[in-house]
Amino acid sequence: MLGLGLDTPGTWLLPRPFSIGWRSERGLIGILLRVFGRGTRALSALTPGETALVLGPLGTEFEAAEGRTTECVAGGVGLAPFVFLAAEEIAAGRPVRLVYGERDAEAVFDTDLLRELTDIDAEVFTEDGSRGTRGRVTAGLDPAADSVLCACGPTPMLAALARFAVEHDRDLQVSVEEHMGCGIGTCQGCVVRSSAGRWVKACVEGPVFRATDLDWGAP
Amino acid sequence: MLGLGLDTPGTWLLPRPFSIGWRSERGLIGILLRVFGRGTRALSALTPGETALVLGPLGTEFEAAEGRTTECVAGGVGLAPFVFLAAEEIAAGRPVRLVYGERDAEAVFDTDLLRELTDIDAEVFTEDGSRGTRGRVTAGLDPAADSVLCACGPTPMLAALARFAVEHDRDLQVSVEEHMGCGIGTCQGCVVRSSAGRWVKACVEGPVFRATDLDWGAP
Amino acid sequence: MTGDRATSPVMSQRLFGADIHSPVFLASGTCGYGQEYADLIPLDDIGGIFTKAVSVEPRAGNPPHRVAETPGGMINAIGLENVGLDRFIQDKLSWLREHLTRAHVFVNVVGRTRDDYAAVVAGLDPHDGFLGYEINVSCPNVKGGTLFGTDETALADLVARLRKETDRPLIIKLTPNVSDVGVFARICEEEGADGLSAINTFPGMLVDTRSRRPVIGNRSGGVSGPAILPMGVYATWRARQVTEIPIIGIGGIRDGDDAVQYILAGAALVQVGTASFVDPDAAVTTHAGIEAYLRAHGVATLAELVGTLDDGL
Amino acid sequence: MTGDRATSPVMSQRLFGADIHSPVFLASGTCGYGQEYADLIPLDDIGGIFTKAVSVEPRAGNPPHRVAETPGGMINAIGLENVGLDRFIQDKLSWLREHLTRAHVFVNVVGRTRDDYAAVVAGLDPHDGFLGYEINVSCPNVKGGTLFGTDETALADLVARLRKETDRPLIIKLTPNVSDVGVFARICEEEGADGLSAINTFPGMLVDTRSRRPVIGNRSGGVSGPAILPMGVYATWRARQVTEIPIIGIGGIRDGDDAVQYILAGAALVQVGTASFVDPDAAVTTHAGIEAYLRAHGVATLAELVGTLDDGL
Ligand SMILES: Cc1cc2nc3c(=O)[nH]c(=O)nc-3n(C[C@H](O)[C@H](O)[C@H](O)COP(=O)(O)OP(=O)(O)OC[C@H]3O[C@@H](n4cnc5c(N)ncnc54)[C@H](O)[C@@H]3O)c2cc1C
Ligand SMILES: Cc1cc2nc3c(=O)[nH]c(=O)nc-3n(C[C@H](O)[C@H](O)[C@H](O)COP(=O)(O)OP(=O)(O)OC[C@H]3O[C@@H](n4cnc5c(N)ncnc54)[C@H](O)[C@@H]3O)c2cc1C
Ligand SMILES: Cc1cc2nc3c(=O)[nH]c(=O)nc-3n(C[C@H](O)[C@H](O)[C@H](O)COP(=O)(O)O)c2cc1C
Ligand SMILES: Cc1cc2nc3c(=O)[nH]c(=O)nc-3n(C[C@H](O)[C@H](O)[C@H](O)COP(=O)(O)O)c2cc1C
Ligand code: FES
Ligand code: FES
Repeated sequence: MLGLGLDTPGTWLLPRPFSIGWRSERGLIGILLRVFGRGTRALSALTPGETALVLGPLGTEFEAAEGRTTECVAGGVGLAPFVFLAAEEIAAGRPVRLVYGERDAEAVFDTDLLRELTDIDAEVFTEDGSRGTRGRVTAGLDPAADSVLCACGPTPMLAALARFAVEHDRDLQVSVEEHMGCGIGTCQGCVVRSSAGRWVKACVEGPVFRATDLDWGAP
Repeated sequence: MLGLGLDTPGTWLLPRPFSIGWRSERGLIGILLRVFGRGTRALSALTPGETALVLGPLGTEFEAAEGRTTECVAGGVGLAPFVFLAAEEIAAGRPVRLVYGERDAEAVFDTDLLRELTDIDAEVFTEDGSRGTRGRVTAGLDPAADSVLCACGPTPMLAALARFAVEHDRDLQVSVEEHMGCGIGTCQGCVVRSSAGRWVKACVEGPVFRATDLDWGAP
Repeated sequence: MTGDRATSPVMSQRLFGADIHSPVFLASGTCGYGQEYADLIPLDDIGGIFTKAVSVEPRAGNPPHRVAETPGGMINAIGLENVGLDRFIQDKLSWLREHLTRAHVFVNVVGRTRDDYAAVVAGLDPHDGFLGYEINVSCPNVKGGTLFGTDETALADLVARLRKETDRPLIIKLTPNVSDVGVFARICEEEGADGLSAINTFPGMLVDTRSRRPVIGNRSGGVSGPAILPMGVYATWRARQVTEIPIIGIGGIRDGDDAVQYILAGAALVQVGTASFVDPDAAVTTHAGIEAYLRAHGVATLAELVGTLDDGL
Repeated sequence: MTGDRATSPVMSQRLFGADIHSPVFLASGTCGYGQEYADLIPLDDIGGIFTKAVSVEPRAGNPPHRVAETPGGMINAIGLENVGLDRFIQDKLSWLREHLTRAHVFVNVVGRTRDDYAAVVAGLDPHDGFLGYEINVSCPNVKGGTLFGTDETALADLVARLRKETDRPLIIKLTPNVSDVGVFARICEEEGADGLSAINTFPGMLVDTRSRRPVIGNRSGGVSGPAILPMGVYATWRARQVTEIPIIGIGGIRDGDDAVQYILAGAALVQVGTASFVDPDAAVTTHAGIEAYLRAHGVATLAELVGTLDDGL
């Protein structure tokens, strides 16, 4: 969770959830922040030297499997956790694929920087074909591959992937989005529905779940 | 009135009243801002290039009299309007005195800058004597002088001056402080009590009043 | 009102027997009697104004401080200072009549007794220069001690009485200071009100911890501004569920998105209050924002957006 | 609690038959059952916690979104999701008993009927690990449909009934959703309550103008945070005017100055809720801020500051 704290004059902002984008050798962590609404706008207005309040790391993370390729499927700002994951896996000498979709070319994250941070090239898809391959990220996946599938992005994308995974009997981990209050499991604010019909907390039981553990509703 | 407007992400601030501190030849206006509470803190945090919302000029101003010295009596940030007034009067070749009091040396405004802006030297008083003359600004006034007295500062200082003016039959104009809503006379938020027992609006009927037009309460 | 006629959404609505060309009005008490804002914004480009409260007798109002900032809002205790009925008619109404062309005027009315309210309405009714009344029932009732707006019987009697005094649009301004605003909304409709304004302010207090005194001269005051936006949207939605007459949404509106929240929840019109203090253009911006929303979402007329919240009920 | 003994103000108060060493508690529903915050802040350095509501049966709660930001605050509709009485006793109470030394625990209780509330209190009463009850009356009463806290008779009956079930401190948490919180405060005192919590949240709604749906899964929810600070201070002051039992001030408290406003208005203790989401240290900071205030103003004991607002009455 990233916020402005209570001291900043003239501001009121509930912290927002963010993924760790990368970490440097000096022990700094980086955040990939896309301006979406008022919170991300306020956070993006911070200038060097100003302070943000960080609570974390929180919740579950993607799990790679020894000896298998990790296929990261990112939709939009869902790219953020995979920058970290890919960098860690590549550094550990394990194979990673990064399939990354956006609406159009303008939205695509700086791919040079991405390569610098992760050491791999992302396979870019745009809905309008203005950059990379035209179409949805699902088109970039081989149903028969023996990889670990990890996905982060808009819920409709995750739901489509969940159906894909069931159909092709593939392991899929998803990182879900939900509004958060506390970020530490006390407020019950961030629930999503499990396949068992229970509410599970995205902040501590997630954000990464096995896709089969969640209820994806009617298709 | 100076504020942050409605667009700034994460902020809510009613505009605060400020005096015009000075104006440059290029038509810029300057504000002397002392950080007091949350509003002035938020405004002081603006960085070059950011926008503030100005509504003004509003209300009444001090009136000098041809052929007489203007004696400006400033308490604390009450200095602000006199920087402007003194500069204008001096530029017009009219005599001005600037008597300026603060609690202690630390609070005193940069007197070099002050001279640069106004072309006169302020006579500084501090309550603890740590700078200039020890004591209150009233000590700096000659009861018999034939000058126009103009004062701006904390209400107790203004009240003391109002008694001084009555006692010595001196003309006194005071700039008063009151919480403001609209700044333009519609909300009735900023009233002070007139000597006639009416409420008068500090934003449009003031902030500068003849001291005898206001009710200074029991001494 | 500008731009391609073919693609411009229709912002005008036929309401209260009038063509109201913009849904955005200035809120009572935040725009005086219109004069001061007329110098700052083009009043005829918005729907109009709700005047500062008018009472039979002139009122002096409360001691300072009368306003102070609160987190996300402000508190005020002006004390309904106003020039009184006679001078309102002489000075203010005549100005409004002469200076406004398209903008509509609703006169906000207060009183200590039912007769007080009735006297203001009866006194104003023969005059020109305004469209209708907004009855401020967040006033202590001299008889009962409680507010008219929080006492079901007092409210019913008041509305019934005022209905007899006028054929003009009679809008009752609901106070949120009740357990269920729906109950009071229904009473107004049943007794013949033509519209509802939702909402007035919440009672609040600030303490100056240095002096250990209330910041506000009157001790407590009414809280307004963005802080109360969700309460106002809720009250509008609740009133919409149980009544049919037009609702005017009020509380914390700063821009088009805020206003559209009220409109979807059921408001045909909105009022902008406290936000004008922060930016005098707020009402104009709000009008433009609503128009931009209609265009972006391909909605041809504002009227068809009103109350279309998909609330699953 | 640190620093020079001679100059350190006394923050401890004797209240509800206990020594309460800090006036600052975590608010119900914002700190779960204490476990998660125990990892983040030294719970024993503050007064303690008010637990998430406990009902007889486990409750699943509402669909998402359950929380959203509002101007200066937030809205929540968790739906009183909780583990139910039995698991609370087994898992949560035992944890609290074992892990807290000085911090006190009040159990927040909800129900759909008077019997529900009574069953929770009766079920908990023989157990150790908590000091008293906070009764959340902002719940719809299955019988009457209204909230217990907005219906004078229902509230009186409920308090009288619970008073019979326990000798422990019985605190009633007032809802601000009434015309005069004083009336309800008096009822609680008359029926034997030991204390009052003021206030719970305000009903509010947010609309997602893109989807035209309520943002909150439950449509409406409760508004909390700094936005409601002046309303909470007002309610505390109002309750103080008409009752004698200790008041716990709640609503928008972020720091020492906010808390001192409540304390001057009449609160002996305070709760920090939403602010902990923005900064988990908020309660600890608030404690330090109150202590600094006492020191700066030469007040020897917190108790002598309570209710000393110079309101001219
Ligand atoms: C686990 C997780 C990791 C994330 N990682 C990143 C990241 O690394 N980089 C990045 O740019 N963004 C990330 N996001 C999304 C980011 O948190 C949202 O963009 C942000 O919450 C939207 O806030 P806003 O204030 O800009 O939008 P607003 O619309 O102003 O938000 C209003 C309200 O909605 C809530 N809200 C709105 N959208 C979301 C959302 N998508 N998720 C949760 N709450 C929301 C806010 O908390 C707030 O209560 C992540 C989200 C989650 C859940
Ligand atoms: C006519 C006039 C001219 C001024 N000129 C200057 C100037 O040139 N430079 C300068 O630094 N300061 C000036 N001030 C004072 C400045 O407006 C206050 O310092 C400021 O309002 C305090 O705001 P704050 O947010 O820092 O304090 P806060 O304590 O956060 O303010 C809280 C509330 O109190 C009100 N408030 C508090 N103190 C004052 C006050 N003194 N006057 C009015 N409202 C107040 C605010 O509007 C707000 O509602 C002037 C004041 C007035 C009335
Ligand atoms: C300074 C001030 C004065 C007000 N005076 C009145 C009034 O005379 N009559 C009335 O019905 N409402 C009055 N109100 C309430 C507003 O009309 C409006 O209902 C409330 O402020 C909420 O809207 P807002 O959040 O946009 O300000 C006043 C509000 C403010 C801030
Ligand atoms: C997420 C959340 C959950 C809450 N749950 C409860 C609850 O279970 N019982 C209760 O009495 N109050 C509950 N409240 C209300 C708080 O205890 C408190 O009264 C309110 O939030 C105002 O305080 P604040 O502004 O400091 O948050 C809840 C508040 C929030 C924000
Ligand atoms: S955000 Fe509070 S429980 Fe998840
Ligand atoms: S500030 Fe509104 S009338 Fe003066």
